[in-house]
Amino acid sequence: MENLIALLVAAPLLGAAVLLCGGRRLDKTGHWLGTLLAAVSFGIGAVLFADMLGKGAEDRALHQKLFSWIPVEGFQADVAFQLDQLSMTFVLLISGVGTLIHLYSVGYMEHDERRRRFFGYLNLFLAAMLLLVLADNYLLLYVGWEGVGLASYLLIGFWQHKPSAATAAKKAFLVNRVGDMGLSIAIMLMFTTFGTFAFGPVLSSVGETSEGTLTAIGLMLLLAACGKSAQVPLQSWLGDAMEGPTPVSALIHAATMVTAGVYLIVRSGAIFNASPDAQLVVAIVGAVTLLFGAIVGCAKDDIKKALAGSTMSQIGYMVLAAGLGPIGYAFAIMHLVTHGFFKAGLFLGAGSVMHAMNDEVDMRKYGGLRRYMPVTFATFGLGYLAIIGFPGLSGFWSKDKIIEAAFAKGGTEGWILGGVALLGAAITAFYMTRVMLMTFFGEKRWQPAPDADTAPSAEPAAEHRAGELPHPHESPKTMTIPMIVLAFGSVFAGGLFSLNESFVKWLEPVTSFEHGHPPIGAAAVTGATVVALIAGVGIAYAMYGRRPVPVVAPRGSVLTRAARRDLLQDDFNHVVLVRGGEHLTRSLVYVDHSLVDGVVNGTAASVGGLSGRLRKLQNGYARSYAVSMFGGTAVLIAATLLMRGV
Amino acid sequence: MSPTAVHGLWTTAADPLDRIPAPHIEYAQLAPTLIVVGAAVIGVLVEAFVPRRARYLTQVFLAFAALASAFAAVVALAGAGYASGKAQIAAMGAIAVDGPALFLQGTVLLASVVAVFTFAERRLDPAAHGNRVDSFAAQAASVPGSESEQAAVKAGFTTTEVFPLALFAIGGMLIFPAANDLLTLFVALEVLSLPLYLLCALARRQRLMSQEAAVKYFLLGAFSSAFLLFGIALLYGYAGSVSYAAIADVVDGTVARMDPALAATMGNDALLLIGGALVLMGLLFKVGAVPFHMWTPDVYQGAPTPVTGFMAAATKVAAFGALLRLLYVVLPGMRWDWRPVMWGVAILTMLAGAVIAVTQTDVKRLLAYSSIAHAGFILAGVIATSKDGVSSVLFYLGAYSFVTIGAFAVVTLVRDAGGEATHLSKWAGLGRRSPLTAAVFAVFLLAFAGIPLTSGFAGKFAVFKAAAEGGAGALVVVGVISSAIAAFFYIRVIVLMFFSEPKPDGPTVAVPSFLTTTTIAVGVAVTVALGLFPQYFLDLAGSASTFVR
Amino acid sequence: MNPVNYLYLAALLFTIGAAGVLIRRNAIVLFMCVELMLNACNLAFVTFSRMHGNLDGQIIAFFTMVVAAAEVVVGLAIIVSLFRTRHSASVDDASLMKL
Amino acid sequence: MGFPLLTLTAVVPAAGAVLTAAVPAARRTAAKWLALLVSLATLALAVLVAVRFEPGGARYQLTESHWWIKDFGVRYALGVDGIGVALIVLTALLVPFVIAAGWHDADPLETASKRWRPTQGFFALILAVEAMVIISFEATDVFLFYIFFEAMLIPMYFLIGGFGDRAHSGSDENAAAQRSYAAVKFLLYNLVGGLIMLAAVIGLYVVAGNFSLVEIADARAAGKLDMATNTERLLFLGFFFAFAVKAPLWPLHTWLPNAMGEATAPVAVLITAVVDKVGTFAMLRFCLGLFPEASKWATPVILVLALISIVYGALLAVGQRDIKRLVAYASISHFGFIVLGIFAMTSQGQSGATLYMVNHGLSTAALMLVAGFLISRRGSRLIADYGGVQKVAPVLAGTFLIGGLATLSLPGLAPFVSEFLVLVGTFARYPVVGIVATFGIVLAALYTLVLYQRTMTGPVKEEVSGMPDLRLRELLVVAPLIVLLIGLGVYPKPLTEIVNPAVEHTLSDVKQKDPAPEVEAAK
Repeated sequence: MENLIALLVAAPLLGAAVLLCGGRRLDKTGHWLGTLLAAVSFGIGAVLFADMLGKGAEDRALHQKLFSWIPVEGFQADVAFQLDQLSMTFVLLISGVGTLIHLYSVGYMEHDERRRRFFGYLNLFLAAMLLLVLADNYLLLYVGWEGVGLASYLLIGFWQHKPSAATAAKKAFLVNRVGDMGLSIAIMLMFTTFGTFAFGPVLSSVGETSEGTLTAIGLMLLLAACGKSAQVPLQSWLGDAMEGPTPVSALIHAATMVTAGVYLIVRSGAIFNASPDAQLVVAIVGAVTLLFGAIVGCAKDDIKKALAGSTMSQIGYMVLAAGLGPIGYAFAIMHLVTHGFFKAGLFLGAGSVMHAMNDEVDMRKYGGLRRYMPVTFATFGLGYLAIIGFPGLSGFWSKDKIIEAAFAKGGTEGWILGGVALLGAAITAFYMTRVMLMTFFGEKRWQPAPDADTAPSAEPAAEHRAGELPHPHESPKTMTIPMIVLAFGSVFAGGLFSLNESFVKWLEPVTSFEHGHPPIGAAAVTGATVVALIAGVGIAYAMYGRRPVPVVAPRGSVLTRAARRDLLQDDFNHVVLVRGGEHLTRSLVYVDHSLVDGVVNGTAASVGGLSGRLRKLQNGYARSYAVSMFGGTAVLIAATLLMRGV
Repeated sequence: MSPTAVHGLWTTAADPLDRIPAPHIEYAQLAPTLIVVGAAVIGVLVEAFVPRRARYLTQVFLAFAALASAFAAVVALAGAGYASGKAQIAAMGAIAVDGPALFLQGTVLLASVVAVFTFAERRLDPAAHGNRVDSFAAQAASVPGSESEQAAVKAGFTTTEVFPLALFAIGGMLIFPAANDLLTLFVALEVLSLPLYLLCALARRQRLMSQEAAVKYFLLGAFSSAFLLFGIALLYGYAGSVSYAAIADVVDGTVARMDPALAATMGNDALLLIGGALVLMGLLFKVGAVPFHMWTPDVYQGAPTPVTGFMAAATKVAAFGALLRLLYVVLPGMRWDWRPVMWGVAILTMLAGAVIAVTQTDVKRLLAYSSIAHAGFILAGVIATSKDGVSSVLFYLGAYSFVTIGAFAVVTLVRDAGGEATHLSKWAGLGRRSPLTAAVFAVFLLAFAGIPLTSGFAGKFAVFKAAAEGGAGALVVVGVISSAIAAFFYIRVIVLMFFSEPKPDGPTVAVPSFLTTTTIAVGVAVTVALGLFPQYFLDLAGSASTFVR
Repeated sequence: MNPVNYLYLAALLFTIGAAGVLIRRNAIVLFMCVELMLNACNLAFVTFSRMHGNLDGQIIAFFTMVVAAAEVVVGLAIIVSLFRTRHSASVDDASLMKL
Repeated sequence: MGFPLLTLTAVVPAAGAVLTAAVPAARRTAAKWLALLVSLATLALAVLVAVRFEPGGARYQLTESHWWIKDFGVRYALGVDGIGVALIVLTALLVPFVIAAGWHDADPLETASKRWRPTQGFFALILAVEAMVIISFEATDVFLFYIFFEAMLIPMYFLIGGFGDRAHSGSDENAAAQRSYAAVKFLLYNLVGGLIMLAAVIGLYVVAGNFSLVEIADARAAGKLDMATNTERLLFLGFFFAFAVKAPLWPLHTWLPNAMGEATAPVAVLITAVVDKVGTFAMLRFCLGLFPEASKWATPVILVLALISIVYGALLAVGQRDIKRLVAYASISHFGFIVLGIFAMTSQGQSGATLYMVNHGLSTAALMLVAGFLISRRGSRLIADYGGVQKVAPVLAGTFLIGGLATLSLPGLAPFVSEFLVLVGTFARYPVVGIVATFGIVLAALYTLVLYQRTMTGPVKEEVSGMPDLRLRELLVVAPLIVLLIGLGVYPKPLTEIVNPAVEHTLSDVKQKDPAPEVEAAK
């Protein structure tokens, strides 16, 4: 059985290789090949899952060692996989959602002449992501970690001819690199502390080292997680990442890659459990991001950016949960999965809308679309209900548990975290309702299509002539089917997982679990959540449902304006990092040229000058030569005599 | 033998005639010198009696034959063991026949052979009025630009006297390093200098500069030899003899028989020190050490290039030989007096030579300064005052002389309307025009620069190693620094030849006869051979590095 | 009379000669100064020879004269040819080559 | 003694150089093919060396030893350890690519005279460099090493100064001037370094009495040879200076950007991927091998210099406007990593450093050669003159990107392995240094991606609009390199197996043990 694990990664990897090296002859069939291999990966995953269910809870973990990777004295890095319940969950999510989005892209990218390459990149991403969750040691995980970074770089910048896309891609990679720094330092610390960085040995021998070391490792891991999962302070890249094609946003920047940070933290749970400080920091980062993302989400008029903000905020929930320790890990993963469903669904819906609206992304130019694209409306609506946590739908189950756990943390921090989570729920309800209303309700605010080049983020995938009003239509089957499937997931997954805590029990062997007891009782928390939900929806309806939405955004309050600019984080980066960096490099270039090099050239020049002066002595007059000889002799004699004298 | 007996020959002249003991001269051991000088005399006779047409060939053949047989004699002597075991002092103590002497004589002779080839080269200058000419004045006596000169040129005169003159000079050079008493030293010095003065004046082109060079060389040379002579006088006064051995004894204080008459002067070290310094100065002038070097650039530039090559190589060899013998045989007892002084001279020479050369614009002057820098390097070996020091210097001289002659031979090839185009700007892009010539010159330059796999490196390494072992580490460091500076201007020339675009009115490279070709070929061959496989020659130098006294 | 005085005289003459070389312009005069130096050396040789009571010095003096004569031959030849070309015997005029 | 395989490995290219140079002017193509074949033959021999080499065996294998210059105590002594083998193979491997990539770089202009044979010269010089580099990797005699360490400057100098980019922006005189400036700078820098080393070599002889690496090391180990502390330090500095110039290490690096900028891309690869490796290799073998104590004494300073090189090089790379100069500064940063790994004196660090030498060779070759192809198309080295290339030449862009990703040592590609080993090895003994060095990976990403973005992405510039994609010859040059980069990234084991024993020997020379982990984890 365990020999199948490698195939999970191999299948999409093969696809990537074939599609990228295959050349034009694959243009016709390439996308189907890619989709097929993704499906194969999912199939294998399903088989392994079935097999796993057949075993006892404790001996479900599978292990496969391929070969010894970097054998150096005292340093063993193997290419080896570990498939336990946690990895399994991810495998199914990644390959499942992945397959659906491949399918969706077949239709979505139909008109792009580089579709083959797009699918190659998607497969590459799947392979890297699966490697990430299947690795049995941190170094191999690091490989997958950077692999998904590469894939996301390639896909964000897929429309490279757009400077904005290229810049966004570069930004994403760089910010992630900062996170990767954290990961590599963490690995080095593990190596010097434990002499290895394989999950088993490291996590089992946590007890034998000082808490300080563990805190350091934990914080470095957190840094990595922040980079990958767009948590404050490394969140700035996610918004720009929406430059990529919408399926990419759905798969990578909503469902899977951005959740890798959560995986890392949960996977390293033992380390965090042993270091409360690090754990608290994790929770705080989660809480902060949760609000940050939500606020940003409220202000964006670009539908994808709004969803990106919400993604940020939802991952905030997961990180918060992961920061709560054993009482939260399971729920973090559970929310991760449900979020995978409904957020992917929402993004696909958004893509479908843009597809219909000449790639318009500004929600202020939508409106009243529910009649024109019923399927999209239905699936999007279900996703919406799920994310705001409408009782009974997936989001409700997972989010509510997280809020409970937050309160259950106990003490003032428990109250604060819980309160924040609750507030977040309200804001979520608000901005998602806003999106919903602006897109599907109200009157039409459609605008004639701009021509592809001038539009800031026009996706030239779809063909449309400039200057004409959009004529919305339902998307083709290849696009709607995945949306429907995901919609099912976003409706039922949560409930299914929560049936007598099946999901928690499933994960328990890996993450360990203990029941949290909120000071005010679970029922009260749930009630509070529902109230917050209703409040959020109500305010949104009052603002966008009752009165018409202006086509041009009003100036808005200071907070709004700041939120539109991602709360000024980019401006800060620009001033401090970019400008500062430019100045630094420019001055260094100067130093190198005039100082370091100047010394060298200066020496040469001075020798030349000395030479020029000395050569004047050679003035061509025989008698002056005689003088020098005479003087020389005198000195010679004097010196000799002196020597004897001394 | 005892100091006074050396010149017993003359002191007993007062006795009745029938009892004059004939001086005992070992003709066999002096054969090399005798052959060359004899050939020189014959050469003069040739000038007198052989018709003008036949002179050139006769002279060339004579010179070549003489040098070749002289070299053969040297080899024979060395083979007979005079270089090592049977080393002795010949000609009533006047001349030493030992390793260094024979090695240097051999080097001088070989260098002279190839140098004489360049003397005899007749294909470089365009044939004037149908008769080929060499690089020497048609008629030295005629005023430049005068009718008489034109007439001489028209008549196709050539100064074949250069060959006997060269032979005389070579004779002097053979004696110079072998001289075992100060008088012989002085005479040898003059014998080698006077012909050179004349040779300098005999350039066919740019005769003004040639004559100027001769005048400068002559006046300064005479000036220095006067100092040398005075030094000899003082040493004689100090020791009561001019024989090296005798002086050495007195210096060491191991004098065989204390002559009451000498007691007064022998105590007087001032005589010794001043005299020593003066003699030293005379020799340093010949090797072109700072601050006695200033004649070098001008003379090298003005003299006919073949002569320059000859001087730069052979004279240096001979002079350093004499210097070595003086320092190792006569003055070892006062090492602690002269070593510091020589340190200063060596450092000055290395640095000044390298630094001043950096801004030179004339190839011949450039090479002149580089020869000064090299004199400095050799001095570093001289200072080592060890067997290794001697052998390293011998090796260096051997290697250096061939590189030099080769380099100057290449200079004779690069010509334009005004004769040799010695200004560096004219060498621009030579590598594009005639890659072979440029490549050969580059090899010589790299050897000068001491790049590994050339003889220059082996020599430099030997010398520095000896110096370092002799406790002169500082000298090595200075030497290394100045080699770095020196490298700069050698590289400059290479850049000029290969990396800069050729000028439209650039010089042409004359196609030489086999003579110059041979010279250059030998130069390259020796340079590479000594660079790759120096072992044999190092052994040779090593086995020849003990002085007899 | 103490022979050492002759040495002082010799040294004096030598210095005069050297000084002459350094300060005079005319090549011939320069040359004569050199000869003066040589002869100063001769005087020194002879004196020392007298002091030491061996004849070497005196014989060396003869050698020196011969050498000096040879020098004259060569030197005059060169100087004359220079004079004929430049119509001046000033060594300072002969300074084409410098630097 | 046996069959002189090592000698042959060096003699073949040397002979090839002579033959190539002898090819008559008209038969230019023949010369090219001859050179290529010779380089391939050399590669075969190098592989044979690698095969015959037994990782478990003696420290130096396939040894040869004959007296060369007895008076100087100099032997013609050859022998390879794992590090040598790795680098010899790298050299022999890269040269064919260099030759193939430079196929047309030295075709003479119409204006040139008939006797001027640049093509023959170009390829002959490349082979000469190869021969000398290989010898210096094989030499176990300090003097022998020094000879070729110095001598290789000359052909290198002619390669830099004699052959520049055909279509260089700016006038020809200007280009020629800059080129010869770069060449002279290269030569003088290295010559000064070499001469200072010469002084040290002589000093070593005075102290040790011979030049045999093995004998000296044994004598030291047996305590027969004790250098005064100061002597050892002075000698060490003399050696290290030369190697630091060659490597190059900050602040002795300024010759590299000029040289790499002015030389043609293949020659630039030859400089940074092959010749410079001799410097780092020599640090490992001679500095540590001959002067262990002094090495340890100097370590703090050297580590700081290495750190400066890493950060400084990367920052300057970000600031460059010229593609080749950018790669040059990137290399300076990478050499910082190599030196760091060497002087961290842990087995991970030194194995990493050795791997780094190989991988950096491959990655720089890939990046620089593709850059060269790009430049040869547009005729400009300025980044600003490009844009949107990926649209018109996707394969070129793709290979360029892979080269770039290798340069920023993306996991899965070979450089990652070495870089991570160096970092871990450094961190194990000097945590702070390790952490600072880690910033290098962010900066690397910065300059690589900025370069890629500015040249390859964005709207297509009209100058590049007609640009042809990679030709077959060019693809054949790049593809194997990429395959190697991926292969060694996924499966570096063969390399590490050869290298590890050698590293252990070196560490035992300096008597250093790896710091043990804090807790012995339950395996």
